[in-house]
Amino acid sequence: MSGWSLPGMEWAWLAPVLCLGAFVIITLWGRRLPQGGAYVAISATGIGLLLSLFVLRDLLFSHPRSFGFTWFEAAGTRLEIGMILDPLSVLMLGVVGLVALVVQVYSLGYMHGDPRFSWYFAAHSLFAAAMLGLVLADNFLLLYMAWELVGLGSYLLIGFWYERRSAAEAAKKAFITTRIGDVGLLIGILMLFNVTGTFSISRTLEAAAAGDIASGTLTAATLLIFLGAVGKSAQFPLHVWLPDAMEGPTPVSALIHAATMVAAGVYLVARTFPLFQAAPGALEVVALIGLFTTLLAATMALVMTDLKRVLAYSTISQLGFMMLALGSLGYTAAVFHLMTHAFFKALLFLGAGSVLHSTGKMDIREMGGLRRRMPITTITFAIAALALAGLPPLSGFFSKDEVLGAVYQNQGPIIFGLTLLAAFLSALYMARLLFVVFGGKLKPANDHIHESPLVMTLPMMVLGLLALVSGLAAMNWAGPLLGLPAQYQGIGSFLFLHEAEAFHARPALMLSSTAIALLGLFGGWAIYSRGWIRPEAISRRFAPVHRVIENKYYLDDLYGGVTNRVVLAFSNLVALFDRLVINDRGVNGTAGLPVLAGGKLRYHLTGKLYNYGLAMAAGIVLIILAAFLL
Amino acid sequence: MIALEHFLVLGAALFCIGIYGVLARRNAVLILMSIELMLNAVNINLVAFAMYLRPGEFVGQVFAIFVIAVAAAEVGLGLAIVLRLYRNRASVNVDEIDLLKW
Amino acid sequence: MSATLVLFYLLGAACLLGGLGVVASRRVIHCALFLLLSLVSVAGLYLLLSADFLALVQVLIYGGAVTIVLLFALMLTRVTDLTTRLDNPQKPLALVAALALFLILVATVAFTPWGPQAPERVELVALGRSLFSQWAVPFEIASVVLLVALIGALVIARPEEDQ
Amino acid sequence: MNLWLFLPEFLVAGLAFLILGTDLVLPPARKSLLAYGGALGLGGIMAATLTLQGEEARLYGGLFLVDGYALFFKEFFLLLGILILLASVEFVEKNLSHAGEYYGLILFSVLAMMLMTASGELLTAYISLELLSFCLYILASYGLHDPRSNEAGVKFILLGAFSSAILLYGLSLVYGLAGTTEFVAIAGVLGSGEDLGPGLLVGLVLVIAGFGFKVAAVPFHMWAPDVYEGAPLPITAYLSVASKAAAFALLLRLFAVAFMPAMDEWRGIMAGLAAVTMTVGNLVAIPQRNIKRLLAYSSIGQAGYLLVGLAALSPMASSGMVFHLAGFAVTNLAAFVAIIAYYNLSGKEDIPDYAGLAERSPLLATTLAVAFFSLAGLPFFAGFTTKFYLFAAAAREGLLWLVALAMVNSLISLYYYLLVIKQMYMVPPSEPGRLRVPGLLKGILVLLLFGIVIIGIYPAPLLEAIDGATRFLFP
Amino acid sequence: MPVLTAILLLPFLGALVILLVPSARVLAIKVVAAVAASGTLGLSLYVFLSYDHVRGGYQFIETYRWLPGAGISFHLGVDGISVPMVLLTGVIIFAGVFIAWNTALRAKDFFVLLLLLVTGVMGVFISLDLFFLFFFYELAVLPMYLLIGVWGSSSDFGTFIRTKEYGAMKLTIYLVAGSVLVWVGILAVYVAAGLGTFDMVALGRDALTPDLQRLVFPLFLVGFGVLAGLWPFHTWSPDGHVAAPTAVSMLHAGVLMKLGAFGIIRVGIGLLPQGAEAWMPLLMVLGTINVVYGAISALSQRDLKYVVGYSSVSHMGYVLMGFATLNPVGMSGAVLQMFSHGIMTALFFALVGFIYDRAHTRDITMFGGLAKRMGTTAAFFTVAGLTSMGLPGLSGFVAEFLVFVGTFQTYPLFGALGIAGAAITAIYILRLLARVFFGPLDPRWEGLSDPTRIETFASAVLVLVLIFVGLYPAPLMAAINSGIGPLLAGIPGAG
Repeated sequence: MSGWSLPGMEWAWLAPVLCLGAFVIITLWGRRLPQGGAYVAISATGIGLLLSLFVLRDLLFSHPRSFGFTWFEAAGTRLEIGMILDPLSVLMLGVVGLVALVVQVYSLGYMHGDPRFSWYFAAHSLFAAAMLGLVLADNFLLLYMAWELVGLGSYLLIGFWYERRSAAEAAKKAFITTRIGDVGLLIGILMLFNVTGTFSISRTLEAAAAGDIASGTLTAATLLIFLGAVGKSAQFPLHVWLPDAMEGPTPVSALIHAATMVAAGVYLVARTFPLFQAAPGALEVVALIGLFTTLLAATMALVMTDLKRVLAYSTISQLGFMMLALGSLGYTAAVFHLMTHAFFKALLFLGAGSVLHSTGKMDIREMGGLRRRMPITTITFAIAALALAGLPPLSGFFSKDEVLGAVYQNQGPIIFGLTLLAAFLSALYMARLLFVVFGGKLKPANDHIHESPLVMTLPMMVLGLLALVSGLAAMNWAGPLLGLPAQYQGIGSFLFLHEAEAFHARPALMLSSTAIALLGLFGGWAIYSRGWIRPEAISRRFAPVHRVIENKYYLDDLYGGVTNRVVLAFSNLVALFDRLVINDRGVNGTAGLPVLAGGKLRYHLTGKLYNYGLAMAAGIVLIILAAFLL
Repeated sequence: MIALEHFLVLGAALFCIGIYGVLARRNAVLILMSIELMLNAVNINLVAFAMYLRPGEFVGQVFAIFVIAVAAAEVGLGLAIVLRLYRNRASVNVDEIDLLKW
Repeated sequence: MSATLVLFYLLGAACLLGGLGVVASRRVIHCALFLLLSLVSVAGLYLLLSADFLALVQVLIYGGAVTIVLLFALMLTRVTDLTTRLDNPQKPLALVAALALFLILVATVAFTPWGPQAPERVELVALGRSLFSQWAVPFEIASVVLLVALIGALVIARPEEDQ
Repeated sequence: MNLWLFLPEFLVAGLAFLILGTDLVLPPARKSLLAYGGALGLGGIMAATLTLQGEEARLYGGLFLVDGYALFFKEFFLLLGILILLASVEFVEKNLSHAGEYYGLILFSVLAMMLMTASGELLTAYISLELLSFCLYILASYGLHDPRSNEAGVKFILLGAFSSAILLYGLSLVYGLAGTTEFVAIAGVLGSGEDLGPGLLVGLVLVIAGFGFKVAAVPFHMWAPDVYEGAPLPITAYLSVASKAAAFALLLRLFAVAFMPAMDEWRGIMAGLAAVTMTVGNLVAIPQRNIKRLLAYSSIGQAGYLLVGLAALSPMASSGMVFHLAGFAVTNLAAFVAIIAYYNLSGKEDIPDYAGLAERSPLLATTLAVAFFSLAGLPFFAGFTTKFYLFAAAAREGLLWLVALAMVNSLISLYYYLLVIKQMYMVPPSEPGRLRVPGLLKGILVLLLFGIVIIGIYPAPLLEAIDGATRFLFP
Repeated sequence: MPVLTAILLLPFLGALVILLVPSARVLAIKVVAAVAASGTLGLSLYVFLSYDHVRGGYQFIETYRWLPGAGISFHLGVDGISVPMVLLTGVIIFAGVFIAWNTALRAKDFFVLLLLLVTGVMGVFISLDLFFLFFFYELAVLPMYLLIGVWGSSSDFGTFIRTKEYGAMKLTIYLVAGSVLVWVGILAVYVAAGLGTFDMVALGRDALTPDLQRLVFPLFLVGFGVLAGLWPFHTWSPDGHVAAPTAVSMLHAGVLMKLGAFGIIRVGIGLLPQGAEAWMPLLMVLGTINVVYGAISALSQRDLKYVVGYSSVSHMGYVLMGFATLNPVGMSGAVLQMFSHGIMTALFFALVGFIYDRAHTRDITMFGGLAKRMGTTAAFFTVAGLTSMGLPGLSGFVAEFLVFVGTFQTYPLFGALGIAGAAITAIYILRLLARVFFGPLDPRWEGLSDPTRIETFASAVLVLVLIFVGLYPAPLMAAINSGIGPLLAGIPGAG
């Protein structure tokens, strides 16, 4: 059987295509399939995940490869579609496949009985396909296409319960807001294409590294691409859509708004990282936006009372963290944090979903003591929360430590201090959630609740395990332990094949980060569990600040005001201009001229015969005079 | 000897008098008379040209004969129509017939 | 000044006077008479132009038939009473137009090179002969014209039998 | 001399006399037989006229011409005569007395038009023109008890005589300068390079003014709307189609043969006249309420287009003129026959009365719509093709600006045509019930519709015939 | 086999046959219309599939004598640009006939006029003689007046009233006004070339001197531009589309507006390449205004159809921008956009028609949650909307992307504005979806239902085309490429 071998990298394209196939099948025949075709989706994702493991194996024992083919040709310009298989994409492939699969299984329970159960899985498959395509793309064209389709998938999933006005509005808001970023992305891509004449990312990166692109153009294009990332990764100022997107079913939030879609922005920056390195000033912008976002979102996460919204702001904050890392040259750190974050944040959302599923409530003030009725949820949620807080040896600890390290190394003390503050805040809000939701006494209204079914808890346990151990991949002994070739030690050396990056154990940094995490957790325990400091008292003391934060810094209101007042008013103005000036004056006016002229001119026929005669005589005289004079 | 121009100027004058009559009168019969003046002016022209310009040719005179014939017929027919008008409206003033206008 | 010239001026003056009378007189009967004067003077001018036959035709048709028909019409339409206004309101404009045209025509006559002038008598016989040979077609047509006018006058002016 | 060459004219005159004679013995109820007989006779004459095909002769020293041009128009006028006779029958029965004379006069007018196209000399042309005018004066006043018809007659004959006097004065000047009245000879003098002074220009202007009256060119057009509105309907149709065509046929020969060498003198005048004519005609048509009056103004506009051809006089332009004339005649006749049919059924002729016609009589509505689209120059119909050809010819002679203006005018005309179509198709009828159009008119309508479409999409045979005819103008 | 003549005659013969069927036999009339439409689709597919894009140039050429004296011949042929247009027309009339299946009022007249319209449209795309191009161009306008005026619908929003008669009149007058310029331009070319022919192939691209080309080109640009919805001559388009009955709106926005664009490319750029070069900056500015202005105007409309109408104005802007690039990528994108927009907007109008037929209003503010009762409509509408937003996987993306690529090569700033226009498109489309289909179902729309099987079938055809072209544009692009190449050969500056 020499012709038969395990599928390798050349089969990677199958993963997105399978999911797309699942989408088509379920859309067309989903209602007639058993279980609404959910198993079609799950098996497609499962096979995809399996495939990504084979691809990973292939990659580990060979070297990165890329594939491309011509999609079509437009008058001499070839539009190629290409796929790259390097550590970054394969890692993302695995993460996306895994989370998608887990969430789909979870959804079997969560979405059970929904009238559009089948459509849910169809949209899910579409999204997974787009996301898998996105991470595989070695080509701006394909990347942009997948990028947009990801947006579509998220639109469909956020707006899944479209009967709710709020869901419909949230879906719209998400799509439009990210679309603003996409405008930048597309412009950036086309600017680069104009210079390089190719959509291939690798070749563009080479050109940028070789200095073939004028620095002004490069910076502009890079920042425009970053705008796309800002939109997708919900960075300030385009972060407003993410909290609203919680209107979608909770597993969707876990998939899209924790693990995959929002990470796409970070992925994009990582993928095009050489551009950012080559473009003067680009990294600074990335870092500043990341830092600002992470602080901004962390404060909001602290005051929100809706469980999912807290998680949403926390996501924004963590994404800001990743951006900050990228801006600080912490490429490995960012990608690593992306991965661990995907696991624990998905888990958090699934936990929140589990809570919601049984209590039917989202307001954390109405919860409390849930640990008594939902032990599995509580434990997994706690693991994830602590991982996020950065408690060793959970996954978040390692990745966050990497980020802090990168910032420490490459940024000034002020930024580093602020980063630490953000880390503290994240520990604090996670502690708040933990203690308010699961700690304390069970409210009587919640007396009836019970643990979610196995189909939901099992995925949570899987993710819990990953949240627990995935951080260890950073350790330099992780590679050898798994029996990988010698050049692979920790994840850093995997991601940076050529200039192997070892895990930097910086004891001081590790200690201080642990201390910060503990401080945050302790603060949370003190405030929300013990009540030593009453949160109400704090908010009363800082009432104006609290009000500002509670109102999301009024940014949503500002944007809403701008779109509703300014944009709509402007559009009304244009429409009015169209009707009154162009149509009524220009069109009807011009058309009215002959009508008017005819209406006046008709009276030259007075009905009096001698007038007619006079006109003839005068006509003759005038013609003769004119003929003589001209 | 009388120059050709004499006749032509006379014709022009008579023609313009006729035109004035057509334009200034309101009685249909008088308008017809003025038209006769114009036709006579034309005839003066025709006959003068015939005599002065191309010896041996007399198209002008022939033409004038036909014009006279037509003019006479025109008067007859015109008067018939005017009479019909008078019978219908009891007036031959052209400024009173303006049912048709605009 | 030759006698013919004097004659021309006399006839011309009568002709124009008659014309002016037609267009300016305040009584329709006078107008008709002025028309007669003018037409007869034109016949005289034809004689000056040695178009004898034409002069005859002119006197017969115009002096006889046309004027009488016109007088009949005037009487039939009872517009002979003195009170009726004969001119219409655009008289001044009519005057301007007629004068302008007159000036143009006079200028035209004056500035046009009319070629060699060699007045010559037209033989009546030749005229008559050509009228029935060379001009047979127009002659035939003219007869149809007269017939049509006759039919038309009959149809239009004849009172209805049934009334 | 070959009297055979006069065959068509003799036959038509004979037919006219026959009808007038038969009228005397026919009981009043049977007068329609005269029309049928006349139409039949004209049909026979059409066939007989064909025997003259290929003949070419200049009789009486060129004052009567037998050539392809005359032949084409003779057939054309005979055909128009047939159609008008047939279209008149019902109308005459219902509205007019003296039917026999009516049909006779129409035949005489056909004779006059035939003579006009055949005349190659000023006097013959003039006398034929007068014959036509006399017939039309009478026919326009044929509504003996209708004050409007009466008024139309008075205005028509007084202004018509006035314009003939002007024309005659112009002709006298031309004669004085050229010393001849024969077209070719005139052209010889004009082309000899001799300085003819201002006399030529004034003469030409007066001639143009005289003909301008006949074709209703602004500012000599003012009789037309009044007379069109006042005259009996079939006569309005006849005026707008036949008499205009005849005047243009004569005008074309006169200018192409006699005045061609002096083209520089009159070309600008023609162009200016064309511009003013089409603009005024189409603008004033917009506010009209009476459909006859509307068509009168639209005909004025059409005359403007035809004058474009005259201003651009070239072999192609003259073909274009005749072509457009033919297309226009068929189209306008179709419109008028439909209007006559509707008038016969309803006694109405105001545009608002056409509301809902599409429901009450699809045939009439379709005919009117098709005719109007054709008049506006929309494709598939005669108007598009003929206009395109005419204007292409004009553009070739450097008159693109005039063509552009003509196109703008077509656009304006489309507006008022659409207003009528809107009445017919979009406004509900004020009276219920379907209208039954008599078979004869139905037949004519279908025939004309067919003609409009054929000229629109397969004009080659007609245009070849026309090219054959106009070739004689440019030997 | 004279395929092109057959394509031209089939709908026409269909119209003739329908004329002979008594008007009471509605089903027979519809069957004839359906057969004619299907045949047209079949033939256009045949032409599309058997067009040899490797060889390129004009194919399926037929020439018949018509008026040799005037230099007019009945000369038919298709190249890579007209082939997609023919296919587009085939697809849309096919869908249109089925969508108009329920026409009750004077169905006979309706289908006769509809098929006549198709004859005109097809004629423009396949004529190689200027006379016939113009002939069919106007023929396509002619039935519109009646179709809109009789079968259309008026808009009445209290302060804003547009009757169907107004819409019909405006549309007709406007389009004919545009054709006046075209006519003058055609005659100018005819005269200035001095070849005595109207044959576009014979005239070639060097018939006029560069100076004359620059002089005449604006006539074609504006003349045809009017039909393409060129700003500021666009207002007929929303008003006309809104007033028209569904199937007519489909054909009109779907195909008729493309006639204008096609005219610019075939006559304007084809005959006067150097004139085009001089005027293209202006077209770029106007095209960009079209895009942005149309999108912004669409944002504030209350009438569903007006949204789609202004969206057409906006999308035709991309076509114009693509032309204005005068480079291969942009031009091919523009041609593809013509196709894509044709299908998309037809679908839009069909869907709006479904809603209007059932709800008897198009006021967006009255709707809400229709997806609950009209799931298929909502799904199709979403597909159309996404196409309009330029979502990958649907044809609009490919086309607009190419236009952007082309524009960035020549006028980067306008390219950026164009992309911003696409973002505004997203706003109005998503607002519309949220308003009309999503949210709680208004109880007064409880009784609504999804379209009938026939209607669903017809619109599904359009959806499939959108997706197919979006995923696999290569066959279409192959044809377009072969058409664009020779076109740009006449322009020295074009890459």
